[in-house]
Amino acid sequence: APTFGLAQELTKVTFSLDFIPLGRHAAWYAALGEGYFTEEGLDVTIIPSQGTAQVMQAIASNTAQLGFVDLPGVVLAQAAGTDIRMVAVNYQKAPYAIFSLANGANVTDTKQLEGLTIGSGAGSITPQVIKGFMKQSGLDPASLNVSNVAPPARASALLSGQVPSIEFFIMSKPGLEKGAKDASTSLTTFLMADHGLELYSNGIGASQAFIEAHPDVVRKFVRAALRGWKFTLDNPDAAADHQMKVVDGLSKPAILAEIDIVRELVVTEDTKKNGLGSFEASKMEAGLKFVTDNLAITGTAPSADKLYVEGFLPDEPVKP
Amino acid sequence: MILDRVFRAIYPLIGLALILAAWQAYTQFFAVNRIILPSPMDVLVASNDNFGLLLRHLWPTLLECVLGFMLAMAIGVPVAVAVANSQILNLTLYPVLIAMQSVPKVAVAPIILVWFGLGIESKLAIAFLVAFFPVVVDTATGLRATPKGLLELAQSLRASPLQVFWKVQFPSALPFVFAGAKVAVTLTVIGAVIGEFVGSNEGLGNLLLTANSQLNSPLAWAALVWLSLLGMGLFGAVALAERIAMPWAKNGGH
Amino acid sequence: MILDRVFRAIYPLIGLALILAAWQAYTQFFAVNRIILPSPMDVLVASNDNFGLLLRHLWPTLLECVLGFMLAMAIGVPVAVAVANSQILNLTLYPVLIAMQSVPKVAVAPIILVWFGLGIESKLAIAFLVAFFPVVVDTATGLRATPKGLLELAQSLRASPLQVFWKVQFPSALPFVFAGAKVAVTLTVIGAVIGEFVGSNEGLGNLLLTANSQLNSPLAWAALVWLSLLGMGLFGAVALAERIAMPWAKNGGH
Amino acid sequence: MSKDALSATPTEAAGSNTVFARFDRVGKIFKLPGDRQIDALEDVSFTLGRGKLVGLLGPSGCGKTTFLRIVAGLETATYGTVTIEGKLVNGPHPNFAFVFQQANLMNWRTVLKNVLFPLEIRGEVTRASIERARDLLNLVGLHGFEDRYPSELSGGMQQRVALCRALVYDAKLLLMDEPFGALDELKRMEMHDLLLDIRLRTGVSVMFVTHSISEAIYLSDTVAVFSKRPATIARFIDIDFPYPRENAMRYEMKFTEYEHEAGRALGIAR
Amino acid sequence: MSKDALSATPTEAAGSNTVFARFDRVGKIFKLPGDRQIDALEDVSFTLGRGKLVGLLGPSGCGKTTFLRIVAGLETATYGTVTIEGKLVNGPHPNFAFVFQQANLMNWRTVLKNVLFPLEIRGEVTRASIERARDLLNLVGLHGFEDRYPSELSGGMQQRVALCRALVYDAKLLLMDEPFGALDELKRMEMHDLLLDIRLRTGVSVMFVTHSISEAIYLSDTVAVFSKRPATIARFIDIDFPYPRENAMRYEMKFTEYEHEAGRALGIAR
Ligand SMILES: Nc1ncnc2c1ncn2[C@@H]1O[C@H](COP(=O)(O)OP(=O)(O)OP(=O)(O)O)[C@@H](O)[C@H]1O
Ligand SMILES: Nc1ncnc2c1ncn2[C@@H]1O[C@H](COP(=O)(O)OP(=O)(O)OP(=O)(O)O)[C@@H](O)[C@H]1O
Ligand SMILES: [Mg+2]
Ligand SMILES: [Mg+2]
Repeated sequence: APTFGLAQELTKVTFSLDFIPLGRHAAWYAALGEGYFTEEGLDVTIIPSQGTAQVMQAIASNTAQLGFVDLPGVVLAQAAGTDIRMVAVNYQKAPYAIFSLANGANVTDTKQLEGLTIGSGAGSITPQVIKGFMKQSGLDPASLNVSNVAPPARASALLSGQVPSIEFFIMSKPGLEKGAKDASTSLTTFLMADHGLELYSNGIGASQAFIEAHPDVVRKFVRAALRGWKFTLDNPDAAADHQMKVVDGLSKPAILAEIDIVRELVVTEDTKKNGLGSFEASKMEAGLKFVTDNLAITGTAPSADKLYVEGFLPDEPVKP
Repeated sequence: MILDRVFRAIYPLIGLALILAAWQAYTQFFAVNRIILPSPMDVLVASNDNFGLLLRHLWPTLLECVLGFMLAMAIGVPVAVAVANSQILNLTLYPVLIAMQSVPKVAVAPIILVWFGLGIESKLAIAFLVAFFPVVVDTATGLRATPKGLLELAQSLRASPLQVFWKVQFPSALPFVFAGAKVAVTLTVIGAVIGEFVGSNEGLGNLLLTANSQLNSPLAWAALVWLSLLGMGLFGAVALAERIAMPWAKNGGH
Repeated sequence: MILDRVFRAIYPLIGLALILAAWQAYTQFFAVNRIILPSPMDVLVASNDNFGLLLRHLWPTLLECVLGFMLAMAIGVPVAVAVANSQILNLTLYPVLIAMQSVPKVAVAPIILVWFGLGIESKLAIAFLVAFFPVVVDTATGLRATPKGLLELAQSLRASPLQVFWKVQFPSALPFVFAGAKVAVTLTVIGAVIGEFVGSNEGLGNLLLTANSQLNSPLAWAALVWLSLLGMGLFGAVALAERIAMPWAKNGGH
Repeated sequence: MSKDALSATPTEAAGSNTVFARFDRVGKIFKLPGDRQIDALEDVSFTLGRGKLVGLLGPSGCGKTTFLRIVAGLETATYGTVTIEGKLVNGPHPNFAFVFQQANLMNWRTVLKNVLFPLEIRGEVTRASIERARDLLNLVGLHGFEDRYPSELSGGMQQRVALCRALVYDAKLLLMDEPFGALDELKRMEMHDLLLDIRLRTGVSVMFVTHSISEAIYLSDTVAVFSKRPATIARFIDIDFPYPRENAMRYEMKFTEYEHEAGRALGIAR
Repeated sequence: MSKDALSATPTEAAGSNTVFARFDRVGKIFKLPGDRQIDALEDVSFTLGRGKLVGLLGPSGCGKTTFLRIVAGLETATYGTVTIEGKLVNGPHPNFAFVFQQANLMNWRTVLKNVLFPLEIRGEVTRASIERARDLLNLVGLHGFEDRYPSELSGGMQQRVALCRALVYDAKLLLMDEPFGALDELKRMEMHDLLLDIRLRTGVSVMFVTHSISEAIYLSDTVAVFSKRPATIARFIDIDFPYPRENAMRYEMKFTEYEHEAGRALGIAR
């Protein structure tokens, strides 16, 4: 039974997002705002970050005990000597998308990736994912020209014609669409997951040491978080309100648009069956193989069973 | 004197008006996409619509800037004294200082977060790191430029090193110190923003990042404009302090 | 004199050795995780293993720094002259300059990319923007500090404004100019890195980002160390230029 | 000794065949913060004949430097006018040289380069002019110091460099503010003869400030004695010795009489 | 006039009942770049009696300032020793005051604050000492300029401020480098009497450099004439006039004789 304990009885936990809080993160704030964490006896602080590397560093340094980590990141982090593992997978589909303009490169087909120039970040692993995806699809990855364009400059680079295509998480779609409309053209979105890329992306992760020391905390966190996700999918409007209460500078339409997109990544046949956050060992293994095949890894890649720990999902699956 | 004051207010406005006009003309004639560069009008509207929001986020950034600046002065000036008065410390410390200066702060942010946490301390640390070097270099240069005769006067009176510093070197170096302070204070704005990028929940830098990520350019540029205005305000405050601190330098100005 | 030269080489090494020792001790005693802060040993190994890579990426960054610095001096000094000699320009231009200075460069990257493209120009633009302000502020302060008597001497000889500048104001302002140049040259390193972050395919900043994204901290820190060394080298070059340019200032030094 | 007693004919006192410069009721008031002011000069009027040498004596702080600076166009008079060669002065005159009260050397230039500075500005650096600069340095006793920096010189040596800098080019008007103040008597006398020699050769008109009564008398056609601040001219003394002047003249009775006259004008009772 | 001719008894020349300072074969060589050097001082030896007043004369650039700076501990002698009150000098002496050849004022301090500077350093600013500073400024004729900045003063006024700064505290040794060089004769005489008065009241020992022979004679117990560079002492002249001295003394025959003697030592033929 949920206990509404006094503040001092709550266990303090810090959770690091993969980026600054945006609409895609509404679920975490919904869990917070609906009191799911408190019900579990947790006092959760959500902190922002600037991408995978920083989440891993936050967890490794115990600045955060839990984090929103992605599978490729976990592989790299373990190769770099940490013991960070996933306990739940939220983004069942990888959010990596390629955007182009309808009157420009207009990338709608995998084949078009050959010879394409793409604005991407030297600071992200996405270009390597795209190349792996091309290899998987029987294309020559070397033919992709990657230009390093920082995220804030990427939309401009596309709209001003500096580069014919850019990559972003799919959640950027609404904003880009608006920009394209201003430029009197329309946006073409190419989500690799829709064209055969099988790769788990973000989920809840923690260090093995923490998992071993506080298995109950992890379990409670996962349970509350998944309830937050369900709440958000069911009541996007209320979830957005929860987030806006805590995070400044977000517009409600933008949050709602992102929630709609995230839904595509989160609600799949698998999760409909096994519940939100669930994952399969075989897909983990496939993901590991994809990463080791395509991403430059320094150090030794871990074995697949080291990437995750089972048994932290709620006994009763939280189905969307 | 009154006319002088009017001019002091009018000319900067002319300068700003010129930027605005150029900006408006550019966005208009080249029909620049709003995501790339919104027009000043868009920005003004966004600034007006989000006035409360911007004001709320101005405060933490201002605080970071001011405290970071004070930290940079409080530590930079003594370091400059050490470096200016001892050739050994000069040679030994400078590489350390340059290393601190020329390392991109964004890249060392993680370790700063580990050390200082997500609170204001980490932002102060970064603002300090960014602003520190000009203070040291300019102040040290100024201290070394102290007229030899005045040093000898103090020496002949057997002034203590502290007296030499406070009563001779420092006042004599004031123009240099203020030059360093002016550069430093505008740099703290950048430092605070970098600090906010790296990890924070508030501040104009944070707002900028959020707006940017939502491709809400007008709001992002509104934040940028506010940051510029913050920089100008801080610079103006230092310039004012200079005029007050150096009444003998009549044609003070910036 | 020879001993002096030896000291000039030894003390900086002591300084560097001190950083390294502290760093090594910290990583060792606190058992810091490698992805947060690798030990100097790790970094040395990474630096050695990737020597060719680092060297290859050093070159474009060096070029960006040097050209950006030259640009900052070439434009900054004339602007300083304008600002120092005309109260009107001073009041009108400063807000523009401060706006340019206190805006985070990363945030205006989009428009810079639109204007200057993905080539070296955009990196130069950013390196220039970052380095420009200290040159202006310090040089202008120095020009204003020209002894009045010397200006009157030039005036009594009816020297042209250009002569007054080159033969009186500029040499007299040299200590200030060099102070500004020293700050500027280390800032160009940051500017170049920001430029490379914003858009590029090469350079130490680019390598740093790549290594970071792969959580290859030792390589990332190797790039950072190289950037620091680059900063030191550039600073040293400016300090050397100062010693050569100002033979009358015997106790030159940094 | 009141200025009224003199004001009848001051403009003719320094008379000469042709007028080089005319000073008409020149006055200067320095404004200070808070409505205070310093009256430095009041109604200074006289004429300087072409090629004449006028020595200015006066109490410290009375306004001599200020007057010289106004004549040079480095300072503007609060009222009154300065006319040089018929033209109103409102800025530096094309052909004059100024020796400042402080040596005012550029510490980044060597001694020779400091002396060459005016020639550089005027675009007159030639092998001959460099030779002339070296000669001048020799004449003032600075042989061997051509390549030293000012900070390596004694006070008097710096003053001599400043003197050379003013003499290195052909000015029509030489304004000198205590040019020999830091020199020993022997060197001073050498400088006197050097100056008179140059005047003789070039016909330059000279105004110089000094605190040495005998120096003023030895050198000048006319000695102008300033009153206390606000300075105005208390007395003109025409020195009736022929040029070239001889050192022996210093021991003549007439010389001593002039000394007494100037001394009395300065308020020194003997 | 050769230094050998003098070296027999120079240490006794400035004799006094008790010795205040002793200079023993003091020499200074300035090293220049490229193995060149300037020999500024050579074997300067004499003693300064307590409470005595020694005037130093010598050609410009000979090494007078250098000598004074060595005595002050601002410069180190290349060889030889300076002993003050029995202690070897190797740094500034606790109780002396130095008047520099340049006024050397702090442009960021007002006149009064400049004068108070030594008191601030010594922690002796009291209502009484401020009063004393004001009195001194009045005595040198700077009443009303207490709150002005140095840049608003004439050259001679600045020099007087520097003088006040040295006189404002009780030093045992007063070293002055051409302290009255920029003053008119009247003010100079007033300063002479001021100095002698202060000496009489405080018993301070004084060494001062001047280019005015009559000033040296009027003020000093002993006049030391330096030779050309490398400077050594060419002649000591004990001035056999009683204190307090009167202006009338300047017209006595004996005074003129001293003048001639000093002039001859300086190489001035009359
Ligand atoms: N810039 C200034 N501001 C205010 N007052 C000034 C300024 N320059 C000079 N004065 C005042 O004007 C008066 C005359 O000064 P000036 O320098 O002309 O004197 P001087 O006759 O040359 O004296 P000295 O023989 O001491 O050099 C002085 O009382 C001085 O304080
Ligand atoms: N820092 C220095 N470096 C090199 N030479 C110097 C230095 N200071 C003084 N000299 C030289 O030492 C000699 C003596 O200088 P000093 O200043 O003692 O002369 P002085 O007798 O005071 O002359 P003056 O009457 O002109 O002031 C000069 O030839 C000068 O060039
Ligand atoms: Mg004067
Ligand atoms: Mg001297």
